[in-house]
Amino acid sequence: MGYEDLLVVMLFVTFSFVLVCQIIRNEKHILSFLWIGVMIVCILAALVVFAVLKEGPLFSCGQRLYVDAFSVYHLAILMIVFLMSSIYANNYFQEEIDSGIFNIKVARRFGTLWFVSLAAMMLVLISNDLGIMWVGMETTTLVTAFLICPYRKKKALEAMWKYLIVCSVGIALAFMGTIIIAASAHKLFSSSTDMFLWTHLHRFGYLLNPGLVKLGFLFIIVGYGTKVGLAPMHTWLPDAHSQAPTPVSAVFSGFMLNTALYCILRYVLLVDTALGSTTFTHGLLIFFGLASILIAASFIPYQHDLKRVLAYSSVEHLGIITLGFGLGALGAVAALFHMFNHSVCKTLTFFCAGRIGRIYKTFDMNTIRGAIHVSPLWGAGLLACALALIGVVPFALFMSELLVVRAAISSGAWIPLGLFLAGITIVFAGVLHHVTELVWGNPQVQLENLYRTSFIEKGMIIVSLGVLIILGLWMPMSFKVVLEHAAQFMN
Amino acid sequence: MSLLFFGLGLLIVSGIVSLFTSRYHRLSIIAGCSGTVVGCLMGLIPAINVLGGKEYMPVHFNWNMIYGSFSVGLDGLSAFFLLIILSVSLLAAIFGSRYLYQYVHEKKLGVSWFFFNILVFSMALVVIAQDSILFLIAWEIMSLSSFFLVTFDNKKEEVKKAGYIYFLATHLSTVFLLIFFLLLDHFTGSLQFTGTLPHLNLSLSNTNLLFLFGFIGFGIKAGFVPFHIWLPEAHPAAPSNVSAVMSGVMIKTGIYGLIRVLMLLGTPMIWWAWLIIIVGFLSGVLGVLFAIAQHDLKRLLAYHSVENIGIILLGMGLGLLGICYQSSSLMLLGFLGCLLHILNHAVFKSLLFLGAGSVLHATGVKEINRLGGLIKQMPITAAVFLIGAVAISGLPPLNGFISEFLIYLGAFKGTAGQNAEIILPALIIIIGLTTIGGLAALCFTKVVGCVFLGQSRSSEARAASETGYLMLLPMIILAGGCFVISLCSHQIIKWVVPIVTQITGLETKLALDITHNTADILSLVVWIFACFIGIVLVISFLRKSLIEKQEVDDLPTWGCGYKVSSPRFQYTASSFAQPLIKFFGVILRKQKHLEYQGVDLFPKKTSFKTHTKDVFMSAIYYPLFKSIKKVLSGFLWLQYGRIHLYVLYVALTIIGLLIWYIGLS
Amino acid sequence: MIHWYSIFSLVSAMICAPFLKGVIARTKAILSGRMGASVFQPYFDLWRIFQKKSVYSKTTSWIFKTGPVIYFVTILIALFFLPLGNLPAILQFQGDFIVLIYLLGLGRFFMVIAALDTGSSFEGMGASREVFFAFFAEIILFLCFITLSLLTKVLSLAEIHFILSDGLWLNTGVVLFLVVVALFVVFLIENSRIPFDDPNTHLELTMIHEVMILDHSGPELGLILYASQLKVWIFGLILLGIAVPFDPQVGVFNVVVVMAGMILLSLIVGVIESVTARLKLFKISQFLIGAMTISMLALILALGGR
Amino acid sequence: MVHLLEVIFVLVMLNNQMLLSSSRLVYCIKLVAFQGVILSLIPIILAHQGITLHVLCFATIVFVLKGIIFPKLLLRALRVADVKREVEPIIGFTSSALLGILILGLSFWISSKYTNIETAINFLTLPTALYTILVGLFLIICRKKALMQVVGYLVLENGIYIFGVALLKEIPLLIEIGVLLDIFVAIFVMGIATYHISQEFETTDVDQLNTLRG
Repeated sequence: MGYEDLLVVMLFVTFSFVLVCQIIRNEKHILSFLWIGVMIVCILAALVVFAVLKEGPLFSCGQRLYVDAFSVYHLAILMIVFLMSSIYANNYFQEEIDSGIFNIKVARRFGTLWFVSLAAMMLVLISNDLGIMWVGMETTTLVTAFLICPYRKKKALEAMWKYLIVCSVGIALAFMGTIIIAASAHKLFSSSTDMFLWTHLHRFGYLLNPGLVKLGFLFIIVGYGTKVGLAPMHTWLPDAHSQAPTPVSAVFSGFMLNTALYCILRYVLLVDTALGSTTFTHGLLIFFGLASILIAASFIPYQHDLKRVLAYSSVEHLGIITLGFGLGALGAVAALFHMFNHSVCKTLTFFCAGRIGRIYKTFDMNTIRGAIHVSPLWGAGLLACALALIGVVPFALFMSELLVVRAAISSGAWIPLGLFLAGITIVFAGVLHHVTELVWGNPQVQLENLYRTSFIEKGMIIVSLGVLIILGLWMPMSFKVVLEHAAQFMN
Repeated sequence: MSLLFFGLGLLIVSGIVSLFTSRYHRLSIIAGCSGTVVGCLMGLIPAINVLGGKEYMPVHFNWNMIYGSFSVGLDGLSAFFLLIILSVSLLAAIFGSRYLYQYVHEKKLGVSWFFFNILVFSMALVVIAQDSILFLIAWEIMSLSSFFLVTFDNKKEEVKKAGYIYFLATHLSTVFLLIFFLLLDHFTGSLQFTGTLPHLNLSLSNTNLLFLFGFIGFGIKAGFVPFHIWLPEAHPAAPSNVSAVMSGVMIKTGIYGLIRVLMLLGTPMIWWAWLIIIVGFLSGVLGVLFAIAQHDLKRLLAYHSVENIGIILLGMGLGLLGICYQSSSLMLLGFLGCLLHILNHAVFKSLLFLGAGSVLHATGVKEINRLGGLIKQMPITAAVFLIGAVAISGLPPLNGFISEFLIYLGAFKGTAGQNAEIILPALIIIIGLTTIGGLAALCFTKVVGCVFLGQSRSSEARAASETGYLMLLPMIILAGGCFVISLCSHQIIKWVVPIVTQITGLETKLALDITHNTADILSLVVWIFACFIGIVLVISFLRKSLIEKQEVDDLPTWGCGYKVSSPRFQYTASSFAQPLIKFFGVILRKQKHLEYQGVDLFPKKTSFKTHTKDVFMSAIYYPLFKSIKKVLSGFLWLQYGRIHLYVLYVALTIIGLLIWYIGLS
Repeated sequence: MIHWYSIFSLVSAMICAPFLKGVIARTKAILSGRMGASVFQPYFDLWRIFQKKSVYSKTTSWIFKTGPVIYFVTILIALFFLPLGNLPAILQFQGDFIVLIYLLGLGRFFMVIAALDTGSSFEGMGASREVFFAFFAEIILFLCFITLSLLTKVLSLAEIHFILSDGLWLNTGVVLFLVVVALFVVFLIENSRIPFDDPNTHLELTMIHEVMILDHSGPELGLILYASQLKVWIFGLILLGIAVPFDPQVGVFNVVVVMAGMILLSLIVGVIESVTARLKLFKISQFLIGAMTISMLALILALGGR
Repeated sequence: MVHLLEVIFVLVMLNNQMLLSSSRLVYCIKLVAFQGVILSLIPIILAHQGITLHVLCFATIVFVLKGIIFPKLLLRALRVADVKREVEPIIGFTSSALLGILILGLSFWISSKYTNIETAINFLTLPTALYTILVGLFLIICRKKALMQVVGYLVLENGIYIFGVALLKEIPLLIEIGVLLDIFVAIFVMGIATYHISQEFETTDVDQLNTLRG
């Protein structure tokens, strides 16, 4: 069997794990199965990644599935984030298990949704058919909706409802866009199937009807943009992130947003080839990117809930990435690099925040004080991650933001540059203030870390921070090559 | 050169070792401290070699950074700063090994040693980095490590605040520098930081733009007025050995950067010189004025750093004037004064901070008004602190005077010279220096008088005792330095001149002539100092012998008829400074807090205290930040919690885009 | 360069300085219709005080004892820079007056901390005022020297004195006059004379310099008194060097002129002291600001003149 | 058979208008059901090369889902969740009807601008689709009831559906089924969510869900 089949196998295996979840009888075992299963999928995905990097793009299922450097880059990030989250989830639900909320029924549902959402995101990444891609996106929305509230809580329900409605509306608009784009090609292909195949559209991009393509892209960027959390469609994001269980928020911030962005970028390429110029798409990308950065900047200083802060910072970072893609070739490299850094870092941040929240029994930043004295590991971790998030040397995010600035300068985009710097400076001030407030100081109440930290978790934190630091100071040739391969795609 | 790298490597390694052994206090202290000491010593050798005239090839490591390269070099300027950095850090480390020990039970000292070593390492890297990106990284690491050192005692609220302000300020400086470097790269296509550019492709406006960015970026770090507000917050918060390094050395990296910028941009505009002189004047005068108004010893010293940065800037401005008007003597004297004062300030300011540290260590009090009479319990500390005080007031026969004298000389040459344009700036420089000198003397008479002399004003001060030799030794060395630099100044400038020529591009021959001329003058000055010290010794000997003839009886101070004198009769620091503060009331907004419960049969307890806010903080920065927050808070209604609105945003966005698109086509 | 033979001027200064004090005292006495002590009284006083034994407060430390010595020595060294008539200074180089002013500053520094060493509120008060007013005096001095260096294009006190010929007076008389006025104010304040300060009273709350030395006694007091007499001499010389244009040809005559000038100066001081009263304390700073404006004016005129 | 298509489009528009102005939930749901039914006719009408099997089963699927199952689901949710069956508008019925006319005008204006879209079928397609979409959005925005928002979502989907079938005569079956499946799940999930909400908040008035702010 060739690499092509790997794609199918990967999907199939992931789905099959859903069934496995149904037969396990113990919630703890389900939790541990989560990361074992994800580990297995990881291995398959790794094979795919290497295959693509070695032999170039792969097709499968009669061209319905397609992976190239760009998509495997995303795939890799997806797997990393999911693996980390699964490992973390293993310990995180201890408390609920003990208190019996997280019973076998909930656990099964959780496992099912977990694997389905993984599969759906994979489907989005590897599908060549724009329709299927849309189906995948919608599926992630519906599935993750329940991940937000595994057990019924008022606020969680509220968040879930908002998430459900806003995102469904957005995704619906995205489908509108998909149809229009497909329609723009309906002179070219006899069979309607081909109209939806990205590769076909890309090959004959220059023949597409520009008017339709532009119109379609408007719907696409608003539609999928809702899922990315681009302002002003970001409104669901802070609610969902703050209410979801921490592993889920980690997956949300860490990758689900990027998946949506991935879809937009696929279309960006089509539109650019159709119009023969990048001004239209890049203009929109820059606009939405900046909007997100500034909105996030103006909200962060006023947050009281730790996880909300992180959510808004996700809005900001996705904005930065979008902006980067809007800034041309160098920007694309920067954006991809930033995407990786942000996913890893944000996932970690959510982990630390989650555990600290557990210790203090709240995420309210007015009550959390002196976290580093209560739990040195998680406190220090939170501090480090926050510093990384606001772009402090020696973490890699500084480097990628530097690259964005460089791209802005080299493309002479002075006004975006100014707004961008203003935005990230305000975010810097805000986040730094919040974090120093809660990490340092005197813990009023006497608390101790109830749930032990497994060695895997410690390792996870140290290793991933280490990776971020190393990438900040030193760029391995191989990684650089991968980045440039992936960035090739954008032009 | 490799010696330097080994030294730096050792710093890192020992830091890490001390971090991981922090469970065993003594071990981690020994590891950290000894590592720093040895590492600094190793690093000092090449620096001294370079100053001695040895040349090193720049080293380029095959280290793959994104668009950056790991290339370092050691030219005269770098070596000069390296010398200062390493030697001061070394002494501070020795001091710290004893000083930090008081925290041994509530803190993990390994952490602070780790960051201390990182700080030293990064400062060294900053001055030897040749690639902009590398420089930026080193710069940020420096800020980060010092940030963690400042927040060493992070359970205290004010320390948290200080750390926050400090890191915010330093990050802003980084943002400016980032733009500076990337613009430089954009305009000239080179990320090379040292040396001069081929700026034929650099238009006038671009040069000015670059200069402004560089000036602000480095100015924030160096603490120019009005960017100085972080110093008085951060220095008091940090442990004393750290504040010594930060104030004595770290802020100088800002000056280093500024000098590099000037070298990069080639021939300066005249308005640069003017800007630098005026900022220098303001920093100097306002710095010392604010210092006088402080009651907190370390805060006061922090403001004095601002003042000395001002003096350094005045020298630099003079030198720039010289370059602008091709007056070689001004160039030389200006930059000589500038560089020499950098060295001097490093010496006496770290001395003073260490002194303050040992006072703090002995008494646990930073309030000047609650100290006093310490000269009896801590004679050596008092003596060295006095030396530092005389030096920083720029009084003969100590090193502070020498550098100021050079700048004076240059400025007077300017006034006496032919060129009419120079006279006005030269005047500003002279008047600035005079004002600063007078006020500094005033301030330090206050400090010495109220901290070490008279009677103890509090039980803590009464209980104090002399600190251990590990803390005294560095201070004694530094105090010796004050004398040595002053008495060998005519030699030292000969070593500094090559750096000046490197900065100004003055041809060596001319430079040497002026140097000889200056050296002769300095040798006369030194001769005077020698006489002075000699005669003082002789006369005090005579006095002693005169006294010995007749017996001496000691009584309480003549209280003009009051029989019982208590420490509370003494003049306090605030009352000592009161006339001046009143005189400069415009800038020094003194606030009085009087708690007066009134009088019935017997007067009740009444308390009165004053403190002086930093007018920049209260008049510029707070309102600014407030208004920004106000603007931002205007957006909050967006996220009002109503899903209808959220969907409405989506709908409006798409409709808006559709209509925009119609407008497009 | 160093002119050893000018040691003479140093010696003469050390001999004649107390005499001036005597002259001032005598003038005041006569003007107030008394006989007054002999003009040589100060010598006897000094001798007496040096014989006396010292009393040290328990509060004080070695600073208290060293302060006067350093004060005295700074004054002594300052004399090195002063030419006497056309006798060059012992030691002259570019910017020597900077060293001179800063030496005086050093002396003041130690006097002040010596005063603070006693821990007495009186001395503290005096010290505070001393530094405050000295701050102005220094600025005025520097302004004057800038003006002079502008006019004469030389940077050493002695050279300035030599170049200031009657010719220069004829050209820029106004400027020089203003400078002289400013310097005279400095002369008064630095030597703590009326109308700024009164050297004869100790225990008034408005005293400045004199109250600082309240606790000093014996040899220390002697040193201080002697130093302040020398200080009168120093500022007198500076003043005269500018006010009286010598011509460098005739040697001995100059010296005589200077001596005469000094005596005249002390007569003037005596007269002033007996006809004016001391200023209110807060008036002093205004007065000093006035002097500063005068020197500023001189500077501006000089700038315009070139 | 173009005129027939036009008839259908006009029906849809009227249907939307009634949705805007009707006050009872059950009635709204029925209206949506009716809309689904007429929409299921479009592919048959548009089938040029004869009515193939593909077209037929596609039409039936649409009919079954949009016409029967979704309404059933909604009604069931209504039964379990809601006691009060009023729509509870934020903007009153008459005014929303007026707004509906405005929206109609807007959508005609916009689509008149997009001339470069050669809608081979009919000049009414684009306006209708756009109008339906906007009405859907309007319903979501201006109705308090959770279920009403679901209805709005359905209308929105219908609009897109019109657009799809009218624009590219046949959408690949796989995609269409996927899409319908997704919508099905969506309705399902939303139904469940409504149920939970009604249990927790004792109402399905989503205006009460406003605790998460800032």
